[in-house]
Amino acid sequence: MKPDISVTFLTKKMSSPLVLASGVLGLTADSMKRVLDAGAGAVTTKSFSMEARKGHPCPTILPFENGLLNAVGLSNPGAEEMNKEISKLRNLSKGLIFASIFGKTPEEFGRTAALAAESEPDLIEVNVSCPNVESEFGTPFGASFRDVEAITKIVKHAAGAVPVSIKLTVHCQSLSKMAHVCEESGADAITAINTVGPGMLIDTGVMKPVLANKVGGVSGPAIFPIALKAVWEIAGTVKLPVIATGGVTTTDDALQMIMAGASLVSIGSAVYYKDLDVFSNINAGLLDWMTERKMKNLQEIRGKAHE
Amino acid sequence: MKPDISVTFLTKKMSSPLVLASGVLGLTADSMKRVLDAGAGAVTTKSFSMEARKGHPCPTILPFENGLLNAVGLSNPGAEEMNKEISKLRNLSKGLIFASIFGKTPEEFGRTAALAAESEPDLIEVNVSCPNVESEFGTPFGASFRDVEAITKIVKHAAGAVPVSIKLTVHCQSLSKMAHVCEESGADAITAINTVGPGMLIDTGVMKPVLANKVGGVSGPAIFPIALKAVWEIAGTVKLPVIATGGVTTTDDALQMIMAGASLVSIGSAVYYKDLDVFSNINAGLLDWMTERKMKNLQEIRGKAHE
Amino acid sequence: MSDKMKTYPVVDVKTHHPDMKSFYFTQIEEQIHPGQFFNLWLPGVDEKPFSVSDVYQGIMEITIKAVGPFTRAFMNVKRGDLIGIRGPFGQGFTLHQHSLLIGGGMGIVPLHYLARLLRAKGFHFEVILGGRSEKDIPFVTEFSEWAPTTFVTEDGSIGYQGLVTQFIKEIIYRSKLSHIYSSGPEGMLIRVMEEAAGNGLDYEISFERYMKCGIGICGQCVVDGSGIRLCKEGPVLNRDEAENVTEWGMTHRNAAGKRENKLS
Amino acid sequence: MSDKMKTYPVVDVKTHHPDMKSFYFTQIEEQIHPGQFFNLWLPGVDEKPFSVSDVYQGIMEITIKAVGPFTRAFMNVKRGDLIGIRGPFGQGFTLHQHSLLIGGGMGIVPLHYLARLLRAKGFHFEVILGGRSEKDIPFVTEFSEWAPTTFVTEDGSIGYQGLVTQFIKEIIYRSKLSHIYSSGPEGMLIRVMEEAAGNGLDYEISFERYMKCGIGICGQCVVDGSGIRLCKEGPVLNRDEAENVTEWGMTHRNAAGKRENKLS
Ligand SMILES: Cc1cc2nc3c(=O)[nH]c(=O)nc-3n(C[C@H](O)[C@H](O)[C@H](O)COP(=O)(O)OP(=O)(O)OC[C@H]3O[C@@H](n4cnc5c(N)ncnc54)[C@H](O)[C@@H]3O)c2cc1C
Ligand SMILES: Cc1cc2nc3c(=O)[nH]c(=O)nc-3n(C[C@H](O)[C@H](O)[C@H](O)COP(=O)(O)OP(=O)(O)OC[C@H]3O[C@@H](n4cnc5c(N)ncnc54)[C@H](O)[C@@H]3O)c2cc1C
Ligand SMILES: Cc1cc2nc3c(=O)[nH]c(=O)nc-3n(C[C@H](O)[C@H](O)[C@H](O)COP(=O)(O)O)c2cc1C
Ligand SMILES: Cc1cc2nc3c(=O)[nH]c(=O)nc-3n(C[C@H](O)[C@H](O)[C@H](O)COP(=O)(O)O)c2cc1C
Ligand code: FES
Ligand code: FES
Repeated sequence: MKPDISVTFLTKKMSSPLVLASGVLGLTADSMKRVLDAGAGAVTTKSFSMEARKGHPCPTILPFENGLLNAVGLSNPGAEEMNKEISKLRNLSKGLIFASIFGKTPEEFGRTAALAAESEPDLIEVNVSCPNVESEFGTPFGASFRDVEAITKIVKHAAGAVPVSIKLTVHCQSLSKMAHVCEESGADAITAINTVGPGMLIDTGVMKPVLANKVGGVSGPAIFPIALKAVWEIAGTVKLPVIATGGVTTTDDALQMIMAGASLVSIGSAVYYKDLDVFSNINAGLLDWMTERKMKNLQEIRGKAHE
Repeated sequence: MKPDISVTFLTKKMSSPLVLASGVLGLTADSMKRVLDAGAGAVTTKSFSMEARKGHPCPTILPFENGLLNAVGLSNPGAEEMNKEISKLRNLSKGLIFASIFGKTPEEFGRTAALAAESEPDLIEVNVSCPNVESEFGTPFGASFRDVEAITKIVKHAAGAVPVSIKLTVHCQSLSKMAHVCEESGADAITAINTVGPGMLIDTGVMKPVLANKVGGVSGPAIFPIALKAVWEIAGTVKLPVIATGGVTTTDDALQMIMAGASLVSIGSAVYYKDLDVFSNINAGLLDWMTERKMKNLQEIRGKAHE
Repeated sequence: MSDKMKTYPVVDVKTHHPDMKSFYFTQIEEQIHPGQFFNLWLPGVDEKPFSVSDVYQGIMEITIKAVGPFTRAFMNVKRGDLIGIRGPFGQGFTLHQHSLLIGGGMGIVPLHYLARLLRAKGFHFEVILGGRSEKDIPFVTEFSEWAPTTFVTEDGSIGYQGLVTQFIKEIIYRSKLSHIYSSGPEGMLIRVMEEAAGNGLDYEISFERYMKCGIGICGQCVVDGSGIRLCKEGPVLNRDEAENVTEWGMTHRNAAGKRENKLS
Repeated sequence: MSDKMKTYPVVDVKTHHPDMKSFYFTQIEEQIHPGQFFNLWLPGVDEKPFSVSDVYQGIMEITIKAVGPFTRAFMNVKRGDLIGIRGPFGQGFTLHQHSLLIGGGMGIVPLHYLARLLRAKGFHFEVILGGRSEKDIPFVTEFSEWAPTTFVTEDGSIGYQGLVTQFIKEIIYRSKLSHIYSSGPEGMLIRVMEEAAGNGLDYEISFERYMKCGIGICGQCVVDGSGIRLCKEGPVLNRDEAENVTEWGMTHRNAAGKRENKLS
């Protein structure tokens, strides 16, 4: 029998466990369709808020030796516009659509979730962990058990039938405790992780930080082991499905995430490192790997590294 | 006039701002002499405790795509043995010697510091931030303002005339607040940062975490922007000299650290990436850079990225 | 020069007029294709995309017109100043025989470097350049020297008075040209596409959209239809690629990624 | 194979006797020098250093003797089991004409692969191998076939009864040998160094110290005197390097890095 990389996430079937991570090419229906056509099983929209946001001046995204540093500043066209893109995409593709949202207060998270739910995405992903807006909003909500609890409850309520995933950062006191908080507050899934740091790069010519925002989150291969550990810890703690995100660029990375317990594997920065082929290449790589080992589905290896 | 890379750290002159970071080749007088001969201005011993520790089984140190993952488990031959090495090294070289210590309780930090002070190192570096002993000792002390305060005070008292640097981790609620705590508790310097994460790597063949300890700290190029941001934040907050550590492998990295406000630049993982030549190469690189720009000393660029 | 940020000294500045200047950089290691662009960082200000206007004897030229805060600030850049440069980004023009270069305003910039390379190959080409008035047209002297060039301005200050698109068909037939290169205001580009399609000609056109990352991940520069990224698959598109885009002349996205109606 | 961890299947196992086995691995891309070593990870157990005992027709052989928890656990490894392999690490032997290979116990392992390469070059060499008894000497048949080989055992179960060092001088003079390779218990190595020095001969000797990282950073394998790392500058040292070490036969460091007196 031929191996099968399709997976069931919550109640829905996906052709691949690969997901486009939020913030990468997730702005328009047509560009998200392109990613689904390239082999992703689901796409996550860029995180959006009630109102449009311009974000920070450039440079906002910079490659460094082993990863990307970004301080986009959550620029987005606002919920209304994004809902249109989601509805448009729904008609263009069978792939799953995850709507990523954020807000300035728990209440705003709720209102944005309610708006997002109108376009009936397959999942609302709640970005409580973006480090790029710290100076504006204080420490990310994702660092506080209490805030995450409040946001999860309010969003769950607002989202109605749409399932909700909370996107966590490693920059909290205890990821396993945070995962428990999410589970107990009613989350349907957990996404981990967001960018790490924040970090900085200085140009030694002009002796200034290079990002307009000075500091930005680190993503890409540099953070892979940190993301893997986070996924392993969360999957070992709660029963919720985990959407693993952070530094995945190869089939082996994706396998490691699944063995750590990931249900889905989300890919952002690798679009820079490997371009859109990353999705079809990892899909093919997973199939080859399973064929060699006579495996039928990914369920056989999920969480194996815990044994 | 020829540029000069020598620096004065606290009261002492160093031929180079480069320091060997704790945990890399810092076990014996002869190997530390080799590093000083290779161009470092100071060496930091491997962190030691009152009693010898075997550390974790192997693998304890693993290269991944863009950094190292380690869970050595603070293996060390104990304070008595390390004091002998420090005294021996004092007779072999003019370079500065930093003694890195740790303990299981604030009191033990104090006792180890008192012991370490007997060998009259040029600095006692207090490792409050090693992530590798978490499961044994709970969350690293470096995450708690109160613990860091207690340890700093007790070590300062025990160290007598020997100046004290507190080695911080980014995994605390606020690095700037932590730096304040150190300053107010009497620290003479701050070292930042220790490894990041922890992280994990899984072998997809046997489907198991590769480190015997399962999780380990991430160092090397992967963490450079995170370390740079930490140094910039600390140097922008307190007046204490900062020993910058994390992912430095090139002259440009060292310059970025100094522009972020570092007094000294500490190098660990680069010994793997560039071997011991890293010290003389960066020394030469700094001289070239200063010559091109007609600069006389590193004081001219220290902290420039804050302007 | 690479995707990573690095600053380079401006080795020279040439003032076309107070609102249009060329800036020169050395240390160019890579091959740069005409039509590719760089992100230029003015430290402390912002980072914006600019085409390469020339590469000659190891010196790269960037030509900028002051139209807003960033480009106005750039007019104060002097020799020796350090500018952050990332790139080259995107896909440029490919070189063809018997071509017509159609440029409008600052869109003329990438065609200048293209013309240098076509000329070096000994290829035959002709040029139509347009702008509001003479001072909006860069490189008048060079183009005039290098190829048969038709100038068209709205105020008639140089060449014909009118719009460039009025002259395309005539020149194509007269000179038996078979390939079109174009760059300029989108209104003009749409007319060029129509002309080319009407005459069954292949073309390569450089388009502009708001750009941020330059490396194909922020999604800021994607266009409706095919969802391609202008910073990565563009800015130069060939006929197939350009025809798959549905938003030309209608919408573009601002810095927030919000669709705005396009008036140009 | 590289510094990074990767697991490889054991393609075959050869049992010398229940406490000494050879394990075979394929997928060897790199050139491996005799005397270099690999770190072998037995998942869930530990990771320890082992010399390469042979590389032949693309298959790498590792030969292990059960002496403690790890090596005893390794005796249960079967064909198809996955073993983590990192390396090759360190500096190996260089190839010389007219050499004498002096091996004791499991130190014979790297000399086996060395002998294969010397033979392939057509170089002349002779061998002295020692051990407690015949079963402690691996590769008896191969060495006997490949070169004039003198066996010396403490119990006389094969060859002469005695210590290998008693035979060095005689063989060197008889066969006009000019280069010594050696590997074995440190007591033996010290005697070899003395003999070589006394006869003005160059040598390359493989030493052992407790190792962890294999990549020159943990400091576990440094030796007093020059402070060199045996995993990086060693395990094979030449005469200059070996003579700069002051701790031979006296101390070594345990897993905590604590100096212990050496009794071997
Ligand atoms: C591929 C490409 C090549 C270009 N080449 C040149 C060139 O060689 N010479 C030249 O003078 N100009 C060129 N431009 C246009 C140049 O990027 C804009 O003029 C500049 O960004 C304006 O910034 P501002 O702050 O001065 O003006 P603003 O007031 O901010 O904007 C003025 C105009 O520029 C557009 N613009 C602003 N920011 C961007 C951005 N980040 N990306 C794209 N468009 C933007 C706006 O939409 C508006 O139409 C090019 C643009 C692109 C996309
Ligand atoms: C460069 C090098 C090459 C070697 N090649 C071979 C070989 O080809 N075949 C073979 O059978 N053995 C070889 N050894 C020795 C082998 O590494 C040890 O026998 C093994 O580590 C013992 O582990 P254990 O748990 O079975 O025994 P233990 O009871 O832990 O120790 C038994 C002996 O092995 C030594 N040892 C233990 N751990 C290590 C370590 N991490 N590094 C170095 N020595 C250690 C101890 O000091 C002691 O002398 C080599 C060692 C080195 C350093
Ligand atoms: C340019 C960029 C923009 C991002 N924007 C968002 C965002 O809007 N919302 C969000 O939840 N995560 C955002 N992220 C984080 C990613 O979704 C992802 O969690 C992180 O980058 C780690 O995955 P990666 O290494 O595969 O990129 C962004 C990342 C990058 C690189
Ligand atoms: C193998 C290894 C062992 C380490 N051991 C210690 C230690 O004992 N004490 C300590 O304070 N830091 C230890 N560190 C952390 C380093 O001193 C340094 O803070 C960190 O690795 C970041 O710097 P780098 O990227 O230059 O290695 C160790 C790091 C490595 C890689
Ligand atoms: S500018 Fe970011 S994708 Fe094109
Ligand atoms: S084994 Fe780590 S330095 Fe040699």
